[in-house]
Amino acid sequence: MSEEPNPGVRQLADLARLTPARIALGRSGASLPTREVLRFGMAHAQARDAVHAPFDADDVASRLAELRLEVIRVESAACSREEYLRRPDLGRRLSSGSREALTVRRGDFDLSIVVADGLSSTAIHQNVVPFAAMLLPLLARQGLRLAPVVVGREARVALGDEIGAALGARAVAVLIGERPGLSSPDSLGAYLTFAPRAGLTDAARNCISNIRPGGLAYEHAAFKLSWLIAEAFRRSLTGVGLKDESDLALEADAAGKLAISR
Amino acid sequence: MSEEPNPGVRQLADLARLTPARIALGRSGASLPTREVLRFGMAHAQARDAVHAPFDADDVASRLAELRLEVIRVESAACSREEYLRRPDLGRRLSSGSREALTVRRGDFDLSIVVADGLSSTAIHQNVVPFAAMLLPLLARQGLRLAPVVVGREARVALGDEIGAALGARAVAVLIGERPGLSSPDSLGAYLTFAPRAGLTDAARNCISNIRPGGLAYEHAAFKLSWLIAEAFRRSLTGVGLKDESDLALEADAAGKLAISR
Amino acid sequence: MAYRVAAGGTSHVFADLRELMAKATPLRSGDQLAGLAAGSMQEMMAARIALADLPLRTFMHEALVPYEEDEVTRLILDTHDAAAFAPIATLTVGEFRDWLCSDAATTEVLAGVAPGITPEMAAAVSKLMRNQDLILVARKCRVVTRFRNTLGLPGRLAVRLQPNHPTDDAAGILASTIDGLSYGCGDAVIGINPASDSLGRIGELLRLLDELIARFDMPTQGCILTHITSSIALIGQGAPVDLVFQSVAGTQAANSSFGIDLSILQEGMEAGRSQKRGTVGDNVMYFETGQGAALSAYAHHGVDQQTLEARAYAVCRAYEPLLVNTVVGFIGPEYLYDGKQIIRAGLEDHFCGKLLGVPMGCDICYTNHAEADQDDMDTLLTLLGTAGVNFIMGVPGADDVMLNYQSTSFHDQLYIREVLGLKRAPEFEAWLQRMDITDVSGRLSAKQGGHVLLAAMPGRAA
Amino acid sequence: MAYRVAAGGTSHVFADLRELMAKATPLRSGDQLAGLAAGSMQEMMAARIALADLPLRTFMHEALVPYEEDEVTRLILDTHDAAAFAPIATLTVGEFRDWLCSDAATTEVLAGVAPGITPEMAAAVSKLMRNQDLILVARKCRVVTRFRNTLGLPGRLAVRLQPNHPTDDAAGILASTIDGLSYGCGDAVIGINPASDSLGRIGELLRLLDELIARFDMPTQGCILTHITSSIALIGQGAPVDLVFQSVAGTQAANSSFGIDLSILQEGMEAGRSQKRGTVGDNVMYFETGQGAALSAYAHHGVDQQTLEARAYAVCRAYEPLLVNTVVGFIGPEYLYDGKQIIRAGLEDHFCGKLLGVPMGCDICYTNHAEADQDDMDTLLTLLGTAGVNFIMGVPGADDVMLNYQSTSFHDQLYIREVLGLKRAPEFEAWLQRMDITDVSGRLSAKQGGHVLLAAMPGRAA
Ligand code: B12
Ligand code: B12
Repeated sequence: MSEEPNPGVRQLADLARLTPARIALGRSGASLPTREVLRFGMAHAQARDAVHAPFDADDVASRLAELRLEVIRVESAACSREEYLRRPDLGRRLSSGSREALTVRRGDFDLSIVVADGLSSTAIHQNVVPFAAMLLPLLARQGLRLAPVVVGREARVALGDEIGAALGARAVAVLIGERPGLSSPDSLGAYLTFAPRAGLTDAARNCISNIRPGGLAYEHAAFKLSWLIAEAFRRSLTGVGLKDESDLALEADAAGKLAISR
Repeated sequence: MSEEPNPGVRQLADLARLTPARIALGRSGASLPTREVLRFGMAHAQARDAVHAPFDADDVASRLAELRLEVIRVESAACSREEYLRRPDLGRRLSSGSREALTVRRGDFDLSIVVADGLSSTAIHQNVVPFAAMLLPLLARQGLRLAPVVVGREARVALGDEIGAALGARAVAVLIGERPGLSSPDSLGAYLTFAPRAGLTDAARNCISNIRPGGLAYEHAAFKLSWLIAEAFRRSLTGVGLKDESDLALEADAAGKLAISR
Repeated sequence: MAYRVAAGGTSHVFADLRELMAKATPLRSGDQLAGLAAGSMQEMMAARIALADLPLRTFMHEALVPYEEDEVTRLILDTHDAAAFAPIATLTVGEFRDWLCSDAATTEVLAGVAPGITPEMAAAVSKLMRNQDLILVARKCRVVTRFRNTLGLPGRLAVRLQPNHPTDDAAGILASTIDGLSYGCGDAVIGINPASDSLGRIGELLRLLDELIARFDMPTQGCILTHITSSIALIGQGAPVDLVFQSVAGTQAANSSFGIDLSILQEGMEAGRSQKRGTVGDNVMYFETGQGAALSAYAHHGVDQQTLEARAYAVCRAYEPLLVNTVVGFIGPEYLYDGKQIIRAGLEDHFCGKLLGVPMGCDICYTNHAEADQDDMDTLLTLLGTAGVNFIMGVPGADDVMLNYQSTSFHDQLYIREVLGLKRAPEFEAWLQRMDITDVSGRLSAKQGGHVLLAAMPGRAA
Repeated sequence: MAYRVAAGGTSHVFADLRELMAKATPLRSGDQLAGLAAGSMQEMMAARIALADLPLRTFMHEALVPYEEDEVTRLILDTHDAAAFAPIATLTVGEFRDWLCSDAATTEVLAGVAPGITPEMAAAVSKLMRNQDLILVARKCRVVTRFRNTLGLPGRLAVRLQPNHPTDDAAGILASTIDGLSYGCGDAVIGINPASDSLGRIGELLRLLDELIARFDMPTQGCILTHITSSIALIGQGAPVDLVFQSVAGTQAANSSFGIDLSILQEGMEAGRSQKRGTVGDNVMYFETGQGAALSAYAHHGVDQQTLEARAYAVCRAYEPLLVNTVVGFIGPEYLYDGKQIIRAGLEDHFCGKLLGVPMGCDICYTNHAEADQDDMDTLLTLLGTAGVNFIMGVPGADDVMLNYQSTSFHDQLYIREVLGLKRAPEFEAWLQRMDITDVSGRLSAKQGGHVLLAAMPGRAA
């Protein structure tokens, strides 16, 4: 019984194919049609569950190991999901056990990669391994010495600062589950910080967001991150002072036929 | 800075002495003056605490014992205040231990008096002993056989039905803490039920409410209750079929110079 | 019949219509207490998805509370107006929501279908509606009633003046009443909850209100909210009863726990009308309801509390009431846990009542054992004002010193008039101006009618 | 200085003004996280009672965040307008509330005192106010700003069209934009949050909006919500920047965690104005804020999050913004736990901003890790509409597919216009009629401008 779409409105509906956004929904008077109210409600119920979906760190660790990466497992100071949600400060600190485990692995590393559940373990389950598979060759090409990959539970972005410092890495890249959205419960974020140490603010990092099949493709994201890493080492900084100009490099790359790995 | 009261408004303020209600508060534009917003807020904070004020059943029992009453202590099936608030059904049932304790005291009683914390233990702490002191002589005058007084914790009105039945009493009078109000955290209610048994509804009871120094005086309340008890036995019923016409009796009483005990 | 739905990657089964309705309801403590609530948000959404596909007609042949056992069900089905139902007869519950929101459902059209809507249909569709839908649609529904003034007109909001006193003291009640009148309250009714159940005392209160109303020639009505059987008895004794009050619920068993049945309500209405005290109309009944009353009396038949509440409105509807008041947060947290649940229930109640053609008001309120505060009340007041509620309460300082709960105050109604431009009942509005309580714009005059009203106090002259 | 108060039978001590302010705040998770919240309702009320007696002047000589350490404090105190402050200089915080509610505080008077009000004064008085007070007073405050249209006029509500896309895809963004325009959204700004931080990509998006606005001669402005340093760089490169965006917070340290300071904001404003792209005014800044940002960066100095939020508005005020948007439930439950806290914070933010003379809008929103839902958003939307909020968001279906949170939708703005009769910015309103998107009454026309707008899609003609 929602009003019949007229031709103009029907053409608008064609636009819906161009974006995952909820457009061309139609209307009942001023209101959403019932169909959309229900679709939205179910998506919300599922996204709420996604926040609480348990993190399968074992599986992630073993799949990363298949990429021939050494893996260390850590936990933040937050003891449960409930505590994690209410106490972001704890999610930014290592549990004391984990801190010790890392300190003994201190070395002369260029880059520490941290895989963190963040607010969406689904994002990690689905995206981190294929993304890493794209990223590792690019890092290898830069000849970087990688610290063991750290898989962290109940972790916030800033947990990488303490991890990077403990391992003695020159930079840390945190791959973290972004908060789940209604239409994208699986979005991965990558945060790069040069000279990591506890107490840094977000002004000192760079961010690549929305990494997932429906968002930024692994390949492009990997290229961006490796470009940012190279620039970070070249200019000895990350953060607001470093702007993402990887597009230019990509064009140059393409022009020079240095096709990025597929 | 609230607007200056004009003569009419000032005269209204005199009315405030006639009632505990919050009248003649003045206004700032359409709004309550700040003074009153704060007074209200503090009263609310206190009333919330009153709901959770612990019930000192020991003290109540020992003060009732001083009136030469035998006292039995019982508990409802609700284990905590939180459970009591969320599960009124449990507050209407005896814990199994308490049920047994009563059954062994079964006898041939006219009236069982139940003292129940309800939603305000303060009401019981403050009012039940002086009220009982007024009531007992009137009951004695009727020559009623009283069951031991039952002091119940986490109790609802209907708990009296099970208690009365277990003790074998012909009627039960529940003296219970009414929910605390902002201005009256200590209001006592009395509910009378003829032929009590589990499963009765409120249609089968009579109620006397607002018993406290700022409300219905103990003396009047006691007179009303004893009148209702007498009528209940005379007509073998309580509830909607029994209307409170104690006023007529009181006038008759007064006319006949049968002054109620002071 | 069982309802199955595959949604969100899982398949859900609901044993019958009662379960489907209950699980589709927004979470509230009363349904949890009854063991009827959905176990997860996904289950709740699955129930709504299934409910959306249910033809409205289903409710005509599948009674949630058995026809044989319950006179409320019989009332609903036996008085159903098939002609009024016709325009929506082919719709599913989901399509009904779309239609209600659409421009096709105008005020006039909605008034026309109201007698064809059963409370179960209203409850069902409300479960699919967001807060904004409940407001938007209720706003289009208008129910106008009359006794000594006209209530429910668009752009207007009336107030019940509630001058309760813990000992029913006449001077105390008068003091609160005069204060309330000086704020322009009282057009819905001046209604006292008596602390006492004594017929003699209630008769005195009736005369008090009657004299006050007569003295100032006030275009409004009085009411003592005692048990209906007491009102009937008092009418028999010649006491001046304007409105006949009763609390009602949505099942026969719950009503019986209140000591009433439909024939008593009928008797009450007839007794009220026999007096012919109304001047502009003969809507003589005042009903109060509230989610949770049926469950509290173990009289809920496994039906969710909001559906039962809507059934209470069908009870009210049969007696052409002047006022129906959902006392939404009155009982306590076991039925509506916190501000959020109270707000949602208030909007649902108002919507369902209006849809059924009932003159809904709301006692926007909470108790001290609930997780709620004045901010929640301000919120619900603003929402219901926007939704076009017929009337709210005016309790001195929002604190009822006898019933022990917090409601809306004389000031609160000034607030909502100020921000939404709502006027009083027209006859009362004119009277307030004559009394110099308000100016022509409806704002309080500087004097607030102080002198004149004070004359009503014993021992004082104007 | 310590504050002592005997209230409710107990005596309470608050070590200093910071503690007094924090404990007087309605309960919220962020203050609990910071260890600043009151331990009980009685303690909270005691703090409010003490705060009510505090002279407003105190805030002029007792800085909550030290003057020496913090340029925001210096901005607030150094630019304080003593003449504007004069009419309220002798009031206590409690008297200030009374005055604000009174009829003396008219729209004109409030606009006059705004430059004399510090954010700490606004925050302090808001802590004494109920939701209804926050609505009533904010409604009297009017802040009108202009770039290519006029925003903030009484009876009007604007909408930011927010057509985000997870890969910044031009066609996807255009599709959402056209859909939004067809619902009459976009008068506040068409504002894209870019997923990418790449200057090249952001330049492309700027040109996309510029061409769209030019093609249809739309009386509105575009914005890419990238870091201000990127906008400055892009202006340098000749990219068409209408509005310069930046997230801001209430302390120097928090701003520095965002990679900004006041001089960068100044530079951004000057860069924006240098382009002279506004047609009816030169309010070129668009700021976003939200409770919790300072604590999240450990930059809160022991001050409660709402006071810090009000300080962010003082930062905004200095740069004559077109739009200031509190993105109220955006960060998550660690700062605002549930719908109730989000609703309260939204009302406080809007009130404080308006009182300070800032053109406040609100992103009425929540995340999936918070205890909130669409019903809470409907509620806050209705309250803020009543309070006269300058603008809200228009996100397709309320679901931001890039930022991962839920806001208000194209439909939501239709709802609030319908129930409160709110119109769009006048220039935009006229344009919508010319485009046959709306009729003269402002309601959507049957066509919703479908044909004409579609012409903007590459490969399509009108
Ligand atoms: C809450 C309440 C209700 C609720 C009860 C539902 C519930 N689950 O709690 C509702 C809204 C349904 C209600 C209905 C009525 N109530 Co009532 N109610 C109260 C109130 C505000 C608080 C009671 C309380 O704190 N009880 C103590 C708690 C700890 O125990 P409880 O077991 O949870 O409470 C039970 C009793 O209170 C009982 N109950 C409630 N009202 C009444 C009324 C009577 C006459 C009886 C016998 C029992 C009864 O219901 C509760 C659940 O079983 C009192 C006012 C007060 N200050 O006490 C008025 C009050 C008791 N009610 C009153 C009246 C008149 C009624 C009605 C008869 C009104 C009407 N005309 O229909 C109806 C019907 C009552 C019935 N027979 O079932 C009067 C009684 C006057 C008198 N002296 O007889 C009071 C004093 C208020 C008033 N002055 O109007 N009520
Ligand atoms: C929440 C959020 C914020 C919050 C962060 C506060 C908080 N306590 O959470 C607030 C509102 C303050 C914010 C501010 C900004 N944000 Co932001 N934010 C997000 C969001 C929606 C979710 C992040 C998330 O889920 N993180 C994962 C959780 C598990 O970890 P966390 O430790 O709790 O999160 C930390 C980081 O997310 C960090 N953070 C947030 N935003 C940004 C931006 C940058 C550039 C960096 C380095 C870090 C950072 O803050 C959090 C607390 O430390 C993302 C969008 C997305 N889909 O991810 C955008 C996003 C990351 N933010 C973005 C931007 C541009 C900004 C701003 C620079 C905007 C501006 N012009 O000022 C500012 C300043 C950021 C800074 N330097 O501090 C962009 C980044 C684009 C890019 N590729 O660089 C994103 C992708 C959104 C967008 N497209 O606009 N943001």
